[in-house]
Amino acid sequence: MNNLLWLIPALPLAGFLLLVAAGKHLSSKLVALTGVGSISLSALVTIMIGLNFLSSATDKETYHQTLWTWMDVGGFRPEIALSLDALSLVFVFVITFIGSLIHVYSAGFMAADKDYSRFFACMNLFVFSMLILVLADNLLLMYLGWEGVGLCSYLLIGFWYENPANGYAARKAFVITRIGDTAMALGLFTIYYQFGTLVMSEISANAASVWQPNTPIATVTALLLLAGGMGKSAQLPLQTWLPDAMAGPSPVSALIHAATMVTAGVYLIARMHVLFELSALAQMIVAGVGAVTLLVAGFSALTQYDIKRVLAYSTISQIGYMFLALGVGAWTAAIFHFMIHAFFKALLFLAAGAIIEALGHEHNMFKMGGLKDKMPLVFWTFLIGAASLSALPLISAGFYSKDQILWYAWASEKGSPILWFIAIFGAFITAAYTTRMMILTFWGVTRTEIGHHPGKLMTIPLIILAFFSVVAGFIELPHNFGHFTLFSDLLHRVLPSTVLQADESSEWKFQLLAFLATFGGIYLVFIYYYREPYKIERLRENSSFQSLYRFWHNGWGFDRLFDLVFVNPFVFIAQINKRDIVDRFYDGITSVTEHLYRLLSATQTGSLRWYIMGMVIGAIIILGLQIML
Amino acid sequence: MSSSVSTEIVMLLAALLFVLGITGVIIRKNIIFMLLSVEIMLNASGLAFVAAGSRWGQPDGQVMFIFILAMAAAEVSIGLALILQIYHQHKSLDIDKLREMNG
Amino acid sequence: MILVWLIGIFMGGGTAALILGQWNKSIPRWVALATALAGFLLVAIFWTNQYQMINTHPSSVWLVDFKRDWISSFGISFHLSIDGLSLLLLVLTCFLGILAVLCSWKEITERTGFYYFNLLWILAGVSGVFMAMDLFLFYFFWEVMLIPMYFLIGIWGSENRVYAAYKFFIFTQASGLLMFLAILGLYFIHGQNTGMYTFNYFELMETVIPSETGLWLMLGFMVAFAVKLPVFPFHTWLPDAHSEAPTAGSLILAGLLLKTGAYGMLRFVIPLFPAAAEQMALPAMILGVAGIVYGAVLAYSQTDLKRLVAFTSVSHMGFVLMGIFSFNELAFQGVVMQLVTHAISTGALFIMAGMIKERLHTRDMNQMGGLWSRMPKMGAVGLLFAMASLGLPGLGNFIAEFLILLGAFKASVWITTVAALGLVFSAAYSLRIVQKIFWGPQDGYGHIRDFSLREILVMTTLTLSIIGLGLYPQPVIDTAAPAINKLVLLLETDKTQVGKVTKPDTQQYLVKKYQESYVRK
Amino acid sequence: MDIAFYITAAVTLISTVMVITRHNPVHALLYLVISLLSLAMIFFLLGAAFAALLEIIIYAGAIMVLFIFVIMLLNLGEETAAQEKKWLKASVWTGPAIMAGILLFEFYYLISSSDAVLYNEPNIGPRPVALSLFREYLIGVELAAMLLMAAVVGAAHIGRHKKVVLHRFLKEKEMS
Repeated sequence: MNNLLWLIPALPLAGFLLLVAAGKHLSSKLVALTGVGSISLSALVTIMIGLNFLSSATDKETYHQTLWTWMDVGGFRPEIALSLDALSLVFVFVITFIGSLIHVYSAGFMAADKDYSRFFACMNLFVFSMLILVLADNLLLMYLGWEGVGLCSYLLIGFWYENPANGYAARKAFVITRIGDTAMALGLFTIYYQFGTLVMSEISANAASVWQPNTPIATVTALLLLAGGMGKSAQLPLQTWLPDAMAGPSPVSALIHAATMVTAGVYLIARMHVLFELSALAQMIVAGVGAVTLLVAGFSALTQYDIKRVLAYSTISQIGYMFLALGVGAWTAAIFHFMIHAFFKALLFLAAGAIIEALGHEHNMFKMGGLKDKMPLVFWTFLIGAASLSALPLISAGFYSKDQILWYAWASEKGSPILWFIAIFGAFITAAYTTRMMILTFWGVTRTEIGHHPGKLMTIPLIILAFFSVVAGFIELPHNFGHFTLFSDLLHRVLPSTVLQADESSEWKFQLLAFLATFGGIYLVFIYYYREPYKIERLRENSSFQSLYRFWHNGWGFDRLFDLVFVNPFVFIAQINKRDIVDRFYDGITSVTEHLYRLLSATQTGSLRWYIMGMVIGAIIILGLQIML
Repeated sequence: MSSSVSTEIVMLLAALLFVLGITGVIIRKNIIFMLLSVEIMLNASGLAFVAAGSRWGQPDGQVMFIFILAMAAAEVSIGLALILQIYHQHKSLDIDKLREMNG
Repeated sequence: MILVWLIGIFMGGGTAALILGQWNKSIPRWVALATALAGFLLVAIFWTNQYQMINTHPSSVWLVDFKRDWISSFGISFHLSIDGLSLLLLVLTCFLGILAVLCSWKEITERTGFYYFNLLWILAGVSGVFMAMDLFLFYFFWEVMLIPMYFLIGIWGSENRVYAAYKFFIFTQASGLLMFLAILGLYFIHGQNTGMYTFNYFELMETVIPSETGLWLMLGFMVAFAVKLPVFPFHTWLPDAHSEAPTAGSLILAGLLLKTGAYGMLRFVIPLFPAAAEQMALPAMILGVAGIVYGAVLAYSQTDLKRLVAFTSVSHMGFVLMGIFSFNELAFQGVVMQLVTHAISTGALFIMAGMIKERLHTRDMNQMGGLWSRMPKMGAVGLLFAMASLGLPGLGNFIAEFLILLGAFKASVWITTVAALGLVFSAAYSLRIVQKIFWGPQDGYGHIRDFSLREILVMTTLTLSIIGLGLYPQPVIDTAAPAINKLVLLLETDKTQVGKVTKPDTQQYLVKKYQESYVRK
Repeated sequence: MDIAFYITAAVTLISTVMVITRHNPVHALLYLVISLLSLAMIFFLLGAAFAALLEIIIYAGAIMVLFIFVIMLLNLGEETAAQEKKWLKASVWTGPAIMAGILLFEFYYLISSSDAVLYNEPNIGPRPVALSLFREYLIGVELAAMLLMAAVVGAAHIGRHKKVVLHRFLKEKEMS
């Protein structure tokens, strides 16, 4: 089993290569078959290896396979080596499983597109890169996957490249994440010079002996890695690219910008948790970033028109929850929320994609409405996803994962009441914007007629995902409802358990408060948007509310701020210096020479007598010098 | 045979001749006069050589004079041939009219 | 002897192309192709034969040596010798030589004989530069590669070619003369010290130079190499030369001529003046970083595709400078990788620019857009090389830049941090290439054809090599390792002796000289 | 002989001044002959009899005859004299004359600053001259011979009476 590890990433890669080499000549059926098949096979291999791993591997064992030595320079010897442990298993499973569902969906969704094969090629390449990211045994190989997913994200956001806006969104996404990546590269350098290796297991094993806790170097390294994570995972302040990234096709948003790539930061921090545990400050910053992000993105989500942008902000906000969990040391809770979020957010995006396509590429929720009866299947699956997102108690998977995070935000040793309060307020907002989205889209009067209904290829993945969005929560239940801990037991092979400061017996109070927050959010929006819509109309007339609304709508003005502080100066300097000021200096030398030349050539009159005069003057000067000296 | 004529005086004479030659070259516009003035200058330097040779009792000064003579002969023959041609082509010996270079 | 053969092949092939070009216009390109292939085969076979040796006997740095007296009264010899570093660059030279011939196949229709003559003579000059172990001979080859390049730009360039050719010539020539002065200075100092006047590299390496003089001599060398590389304030000839030169000219400029600068620093500046080079390390690194950032910012604002790529070269060569003056193995290996991969990636971008120009008759990116849908193959390749130039992992450039930054990080954390900004900027300009050329709305072009077979051949070779280098760079690293290790060793021994070296040695030396003169009397 | 020297020197100077100021070329030429002859006299006084003879024979004899021939060939007569008169204005010669004066002053200063030595053994006959010519200066003689040869050939070539050949630029100008 161990030796088949390479197959997991190799299959998508093979699919990619085949599509690139021969995509133009294959029929669309074959293209879809290649694209979907490679990922599905990869998922099967994953399940096989995963079962084998669960049944046979002992606690600390990892599956490890070295393919070849990448390079060997001095002592620097990174390998192309894969390694599978519980944490990467969860990620690989999510990537391949959800990935194959989304591929199936795309086979229907993209059927009419002329660049069918390019789409699947990019998607396969993405899955390959993502798998490399989570399977890599050293940080450098992970960096390869890390940048690779960035490239695919770029290619897929700009998939419909003929509209320049899509291209700019893609570029923005790439450049902003590159900022984080660069910080991460610096982190890698620091780690290499501190530990003499980039192999993650060795780093984790040696960290405690190399570094004292809370030393500046530990904090700086952790923060550099965090910066990498913030870029990829769209956390404050590098979050601005994700809403724009919705320019890509919906399956792309589902796979890359909801389920997998954007959680790479979560994976990185969980993977390097040993380093973060060595620096309380860094971990506090992780929690702080998560908390602030979830709130900021939540408010923005509340004010969007575009259904995909709502989901995008909600993704940012949910990843904020994961960061919060990581920050308070609730490692397993973060990963659990990642998995659940992957299910329901992929579901929401796919369902939203189905709606958008059905309405003839209409993104604006205010132009939707009344779809409840017209697209019942999409409605019900969307509803399940939305329930999970707003953490509807007991029946939704999202409840179990988010509840865990809320509880740890209070109860963990590193938690605090403020973090808990932000988290629960965030839960309230989440419920609110989810309900708003549901009401605007599915209730009310029909504002746009549907063109055509989604086909089977699109609906089946929705149903499967909806199923998991309910069921997946039950693999990890809080101690007061059944205390079933399958998931965290698995992950505790890799990740430490959370140290609590509060008594577990008080957990029910917090669960109750979480209920209230969720229902409060739903109720509030229900009142304002459904039962008494005139109230919202009245609010809209208020000018201070209006400006607040606009402020939130524009993502708290981060885009404008960055434009003002970074982008515009850069572009301005680049533009004014287009002709290279240094060259002006050399031009100056040239023109001085030229002037001198004109000056001197004016003396070359061709008059012989004048030349002789010059000779005489020269002789006078030379002799004069001789006399004087 | 002794005399009160010192090298200084002879050299001064050479210098005077030379300067006169230069003046001639500069102030005259006619090429023939310029050529004559050049001859004066050559003579002046020949005088300096001969005087110096006599001062040291060596024949080298006169040898140099002979070389100057040879050179002067060559120069004059070429120069005069050129003058002939110039006169044929331009119908003038005015050096200022002959300039074709416009700097 | 193989070294002489290589130069002989290029020079002979060039001359043959010139002569045969009188009869027929298409013969020269076949001659040139055959010559370049022959050269490549020669070097490649040599490499594969030696590869085992390099790995098993890393201590023997010099692989092959050829020495004959040339002008013995001045101590000038015809001395060629290569180690792993030179070998790599020679392979690169021959490889790019083939590509250069292929990419001018259709482009050059005027005076083909003279064109291929110049092309092959540049290759001869560049090979000579990489092999010469006699400073006079080195300078000779340095000039040999310069003059045909001048013609290449001046005759077959685009609109503003004369200006560009002059600029190129004056910059390189003026700096080359400074180097020549420095060579002479070294020659005389060595001659006065030992009584033996020689231009031999190995002899001159042992010269004891007073530190002040050493600094000046080093600067003389440095200026020449810095202009060639090019280092930040001396870079301005590059965009003009690149953008005006014909495709093959740009390819060779970027791929080979710039590399001679870096090669010179590694081969001459550091070994001849280790102490002075260490003094220069900090300013040089700062200049390197300045080049990285400045080149990237300027690249971002260009609208002329070739100019843009030229400025990315400035940026990438900033990495090289920074790596060289970090003085450690990682950075040196990174530099070697950068030399090879930059030649491939930038070369590919220039070839692509040439192909686009052939089709659209413009280099202005504002007049392009949406080419992907018309030429998907070119789009894919263009994207790949744009990614290479921003240092995407998995492609060769990443290895290079990562190693350089990793090495530089050891030397100076802050400088490396600023240099890392270059990675962000490189993303900005590379994506701008993709955006402006391949993406966006497509305007009404006429019929544009995608790659022809010849172009596919060229691009596939480049693509495979850049990916191969990205995933398995070990052959390059191993080949360069002995030379690099020796360099590192040299710097380390020098560091341990620093402060002791100059004074006691000169004193000893004076004593020795005094004794000698005494004996002579 | 001192007096002889001073008189000759005076004659030389005066005749030279006359050379450069005459308007008629033939007059100037005659003054030049006088100047040369007196210079030959000075050579003689300095003990360089051989040089003096050469001066008379070659310079005053051969070279001056060449001049005369040319002047006759070109037929420079009264008109030329009138033209020269027009050209030779004070405004033309004052500047150069001042320059020449300065130069002369410098010469004078330099010459007088070296120690003055009287001639004691001035007689150097043709023999030592000939000996040193054909020993130490043999190469010089050869070169001078070649120079003269070249001059003869050159003069013959240049002096040939050719058709008026105009430069092509001038031609165009004339045609237009």
